[in-house]
Amino acid sequence: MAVSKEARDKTGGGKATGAASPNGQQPAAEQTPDLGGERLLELYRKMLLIRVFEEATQRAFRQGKIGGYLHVYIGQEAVATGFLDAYREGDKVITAYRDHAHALLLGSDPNAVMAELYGRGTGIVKGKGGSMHLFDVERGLMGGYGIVGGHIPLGVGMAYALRYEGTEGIVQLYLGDGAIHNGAYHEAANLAGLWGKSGMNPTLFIIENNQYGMGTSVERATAMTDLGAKFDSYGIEHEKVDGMDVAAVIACARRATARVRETGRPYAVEALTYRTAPHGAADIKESYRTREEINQWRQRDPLGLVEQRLLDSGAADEGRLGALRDEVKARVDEAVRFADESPEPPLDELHTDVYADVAAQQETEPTHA
Amino acid sequence: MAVSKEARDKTGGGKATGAASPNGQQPAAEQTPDLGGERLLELYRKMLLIRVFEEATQRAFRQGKIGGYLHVYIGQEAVATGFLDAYREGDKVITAYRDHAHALLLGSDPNAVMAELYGRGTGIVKGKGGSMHLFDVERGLMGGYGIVGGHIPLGVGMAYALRYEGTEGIVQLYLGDGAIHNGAYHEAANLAGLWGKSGMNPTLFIIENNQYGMGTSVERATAMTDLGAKFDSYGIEHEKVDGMDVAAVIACARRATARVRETGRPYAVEALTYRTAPHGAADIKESYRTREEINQWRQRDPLGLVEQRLLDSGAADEGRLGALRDEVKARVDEAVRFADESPEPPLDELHTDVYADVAAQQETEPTHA
Amino acid sequence: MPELTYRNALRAALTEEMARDESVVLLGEDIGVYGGTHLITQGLLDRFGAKRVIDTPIAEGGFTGAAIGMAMLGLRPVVEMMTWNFSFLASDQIIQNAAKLRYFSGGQVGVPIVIRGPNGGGVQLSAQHTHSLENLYGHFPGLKVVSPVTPYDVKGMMLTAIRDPDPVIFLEAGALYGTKGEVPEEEYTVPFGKARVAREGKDVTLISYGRQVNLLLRVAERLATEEDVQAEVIDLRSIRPFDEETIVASVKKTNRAVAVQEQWRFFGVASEVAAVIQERAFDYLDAPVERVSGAEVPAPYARNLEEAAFPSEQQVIDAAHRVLYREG
Amino acid sequence: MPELTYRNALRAALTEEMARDESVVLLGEDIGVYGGTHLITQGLLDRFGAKRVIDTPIAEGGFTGAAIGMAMLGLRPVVEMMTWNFSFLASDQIIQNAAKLRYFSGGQVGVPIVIRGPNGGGVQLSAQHTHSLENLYGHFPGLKVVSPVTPYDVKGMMLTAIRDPDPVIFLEAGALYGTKGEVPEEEYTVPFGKARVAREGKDVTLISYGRQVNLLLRVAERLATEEDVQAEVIDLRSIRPFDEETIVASVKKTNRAVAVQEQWRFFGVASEVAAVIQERAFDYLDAPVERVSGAEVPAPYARNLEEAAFPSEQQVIDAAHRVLYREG
Ligand SMILES: Cc1ncc(C[n+]2csc(CCOP(=O)(O)OP(=O)(O)O)c2C)c(N)n1
Ligand SMILES: Cc1ncc(C[n+]2csc(CCOP(=O)(O)OP(=O)(O)O)c2C)c(N)n1
Ligand SMILES: [Mg+2]
Ligand SMILES: [Mg+2]
Repeated sequence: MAVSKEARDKTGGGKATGAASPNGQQPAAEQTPDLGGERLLELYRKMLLIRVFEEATQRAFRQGKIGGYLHVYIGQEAVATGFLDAYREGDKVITAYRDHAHALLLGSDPNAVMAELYGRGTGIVKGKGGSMHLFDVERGLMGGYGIVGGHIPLGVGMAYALRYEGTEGIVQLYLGDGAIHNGAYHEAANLAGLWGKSGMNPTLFIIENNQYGMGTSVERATAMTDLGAKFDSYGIEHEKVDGMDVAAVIACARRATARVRETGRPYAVEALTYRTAPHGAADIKESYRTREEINQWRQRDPLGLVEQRLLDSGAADEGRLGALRDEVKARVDEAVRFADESPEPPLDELHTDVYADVAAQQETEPTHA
Repeated sequence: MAVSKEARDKTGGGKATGAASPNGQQPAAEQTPDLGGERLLELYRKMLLIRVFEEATQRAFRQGKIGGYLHVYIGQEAVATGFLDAYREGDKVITAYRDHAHALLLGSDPNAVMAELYGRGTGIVKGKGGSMHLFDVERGLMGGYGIVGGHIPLGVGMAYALRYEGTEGIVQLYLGDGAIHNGAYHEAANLAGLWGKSGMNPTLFIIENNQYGMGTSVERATAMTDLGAKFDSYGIEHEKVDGMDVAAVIACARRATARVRETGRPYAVEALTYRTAPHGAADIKESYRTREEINQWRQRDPLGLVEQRLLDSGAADEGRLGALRDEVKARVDEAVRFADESPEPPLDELHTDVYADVAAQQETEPTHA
Repeated sequence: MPELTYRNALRAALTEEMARDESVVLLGEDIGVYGGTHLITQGLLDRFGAKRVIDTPIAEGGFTGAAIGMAMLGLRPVVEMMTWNFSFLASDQIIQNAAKLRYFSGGQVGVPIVIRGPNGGGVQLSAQHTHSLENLYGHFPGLKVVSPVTPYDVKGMMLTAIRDPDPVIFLEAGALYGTKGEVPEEEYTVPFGKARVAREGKDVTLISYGRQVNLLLRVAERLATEEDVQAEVIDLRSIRPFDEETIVASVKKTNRAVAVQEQWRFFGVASEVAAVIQERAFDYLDAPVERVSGAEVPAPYARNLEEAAFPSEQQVIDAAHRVLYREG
Repeated sequence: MPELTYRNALRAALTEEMARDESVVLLGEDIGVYGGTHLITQGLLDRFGAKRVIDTPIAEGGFTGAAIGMAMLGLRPVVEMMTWNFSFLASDQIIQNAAKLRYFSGGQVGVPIVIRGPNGGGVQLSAQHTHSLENLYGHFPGLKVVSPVTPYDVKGMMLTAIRDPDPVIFLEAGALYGTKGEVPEEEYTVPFGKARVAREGKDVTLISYGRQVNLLLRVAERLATEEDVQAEVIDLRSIRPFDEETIVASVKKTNRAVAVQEQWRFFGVASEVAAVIQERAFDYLDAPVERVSGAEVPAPYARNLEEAAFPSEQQVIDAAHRVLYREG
């Protein structure tokens, strides 16, 4: 668990409604809903699961148990936790490669998620996709994707399909601050705006603005740094939210999802947040930002803020929090054990899932291979 | 010559400063510069050359003398005429496939342009490119391009190179209303804005908003139809101009080019105009617009407006205009004759201009072919 | 049997399948109000409405990606690529998403999409508008790639394509939209992965696909009449899956083969054909497999240069002579 | 001779050429402040400044296109594709503009650009991050495509690439950035279009490029030690132009060939190699040319599946046995 007692104290109480982010961007002031002690505790448990899970994946990466790329969600927990709190059955969720949190929040089995990262046959996508490609279609998770921006058109198309089929579902479409400069974003957002005119595009765009695309700050990626306002070009309304404060995110998510569901029109929220971990588990160089900056953001760590509020309001004491931590840690330990003990995928899985029809696949296999 | 006496009369005098376009979009009011009779006559001659030239290409297309795609500039003459009036040696011009006017205005030999369309060896690019790919590098024409939006990044890169080399040149980058929805536009405009922050991007974006991308009106292509305002996303300032009024365009072009040249920062102008001809010479179906709409725009035909002004101001009488028409027609006839009489490219031209080094090319040629 | 043009056969397939299956939707530039730049979708907007016939902005990557998203939720989008030349802009969506989603989702997601449009050159559209991209898309597992040349096949394969649970790259012979052929009134489908023997013969096998098949038929006719050489003509039809069997069986009979492609030589379909034949009919071959390809240059505009850039009857006849050792 | 890693040899080439020629500029994602995700460009921002080492947003099509525009005015941009997997997004710019501009401008414009980055798989990056795109780009006239595997070649070919007046697709063996080899201190260049005989032998020719060359060298060693079979190993190095001569000369000597590629089988480089050999060494071939390719599946993540998806020593040895008729 990364949130120290000191950091928590420094946040200076639970005042988390619409606070300015350190870079000075100002989200719209938000009425913090009165979440109630048990509800807040439940949210805390979810965020804690993400945090502890991610720390375990980082360890496993260092141990060589997880290969390829690994991108963790540490520092950003409040964003997906808050938005997915407004998830309703029938909704669809799509995001990029920083996708573990989204799976866990939608209720995917942590064992299967961890096993995927370990490349095991028991993984959520059978060990075929790895960290960047978590899917849990039954729970609405339509995938993690590795090409920056490439999933945005998919989400917009899904939103169309949901209305075409006459459902009430919406799409929660997560994208990074770096992705917004890609043409895929522009073309898809324009389609969303256009299709939304006839109520055929219930897409909620959620910009996870964690201030950097890999090592490139927002300021170094565009001359116009108000990312939410980039949706003006498509006739899509937007707002900002303090992405470190889960209560603010929840309030925003409620309104925004309701609005999108009702109108069938897209809407965009820029969540101001921060990735306190390196971009990827292998990217230890952080020449692009300072220790001070990281520490400054850590003072508004999303878990720290909730802990403080729980303690201040008396909803929980240190004992209760400690018990919760132990419980979550045990759950993650179990996931690690499960992954570690799971077998690799059987070799014949190499050739399945290329086409629906395995025969079609075989016809293209080399004669001798 | 397409502008009838009647149409001219209907324009109701020379009042052409910042008039609203028929679709109601309102360009910024513009002080019409006092161009003076001879100067106006010279502009008229240029626009007339384009018009008569384009009409000749349409005839040649119908006769089967021009193949492939052919996109004419009829109705839009004031735009390129006005902007290229502000061209200075060392500037670069890049546009899409609707490029004949740009070549003629930059002083390319009409014979060579027509011969290109005829696919002759005397063509401006040796008969290799055709209508969509006119180049006259010596005169700053860096090409016509066939992939919608694909030339926009090239223009932005050129602007960078001009400043990198320490020149005063700027890039006039023309794009259609349809191109603006393409990702190439978005990525390039963002780069322009970003590089412009350090004065490294003297790009003048000129949106030739002729209301349609092929058969798709602006309203059917995007929910946010103020195309100039799409540059807000990149920190690029912009304005609109009445693209039917060459005097308004010239005034705008002067200011805009001076500003871009001085600052090294990009700027965008949306020229509201109309293509009275079909999209391409082969596209005779016009199910996407009405006769009335075309006629309404024809009343503000850019040539008609100038003719009226010339007559009203006494700068020219019908006799003078008639002589000018004859002169221009003779020039175009000569181009047609030249093209018609020119030989096809020699067959060995097939294999040149693939690589700088012809030997490199030969190595890739099939053994028997 | 009634005769239909290639264009009308294609439209018939789309119409019938849209009538039969509500999940079929069309997307593309100017396919609706404008009626389709090649008139393939003419009348469909009126019949099926704007929710099913979706005009898009000029954003090939965006709308192809959106269509993939629709397919992931069970729709069956048919995307018109106005011409395949614009598909580089959608290649990331096609290759990175459509082709691989089933795999990297561990089988949780399928992408029943068809992407169709005219492929190939021959009408003086010059460098940026002249490509034959069968090898490009055919390289990627997860895609199916077909290239029908007759009205019969284009209709039957379009029905197969729309019903296929996986992404299909449907390369139409754009230069032949107006050509006629017999098309039954009854419903039928043409399977993927089966080449067609377009003409039987015993002396030499000529292999191609798309509009070059017609060239081969002309050549075969000339060889038969002028030289009494009986050429077998194979129309691959399906590029992926690739029908090795039909090719190999024919060459085992004729012992000689010429592979012809409009596209460029390197890493083209003809390279694969030659590689397969030498692999699987090595002992039957009386001469090396010959290839005839487009010239190694971007497509030129001038009519005479363009003509010289594509395989000609004479080039194919010369190649046939070489494999028959009838040179000179 | 001093030893350098592949990475450092590459950086040395960039550094020397930037020092020599002011028109050389670099563009790419995180090549400056971050130092390059693969550290190729580390230190270059400090040395050459932000005008020449240009960090870009995540917009492969946009910045590649902009670099092409720069090249059209005489700069010599070297673009880093963070990995080639992202290049589909730039493929329209590369294929429609860079490759063809000289042609459709009638020779008025050249595009002296280099686009470089790691190609190929092997480090569990799974389906969207594992491609070998040599055949894709190698198909298009107007491009040059190279794929060096030794530190010596990567430096010498990078210098050739930057000085080349035409666009060069520079495919690096990403999995080998850390491997060492001899690199002279004096300036030298390695020409395009010449394959390298990486090991001489008389019994069978093994042909590949990129990191698979190392696999072939291991196989050749095993064949020599274990079976006294002397395999000749050919490293193509240059995919376009393609060196037929070296291949054909070798096969005329050995009479047997195995072509190996990490990429997928269909329309791959090995298809071309097989087609060329049977075309030009038909009478010398004692067995059909064998191909060993990657499995026909999107790249899987799990280590064991990924391993099974790429050519193995055993597969190559088996193929060699088949062409030597030593089966079983
Ligand atoms: C098209 C593409 N280009 C480059 C990359 C390499 N890359 C992976 S993540 C990343 C940064 C993305 O930043 P952002 O969208 O802000 O997401 P974050 O990592 O901050 O969550 C880059 C450049 C990629 N995966 N895809
Ligand atoms: C990427 C791409 N998609 C589609 C086309 C086909 N196409 C040619 S012109 C055109 C319309 C472009 O409209 P606009 O940019 O407004 O230019 P205009 O023709 O009005 O001058 C289309 C769709 C193309 N050439 N390139
Ligand atoms: Mg980010
Ligand atoms: Mg237009």
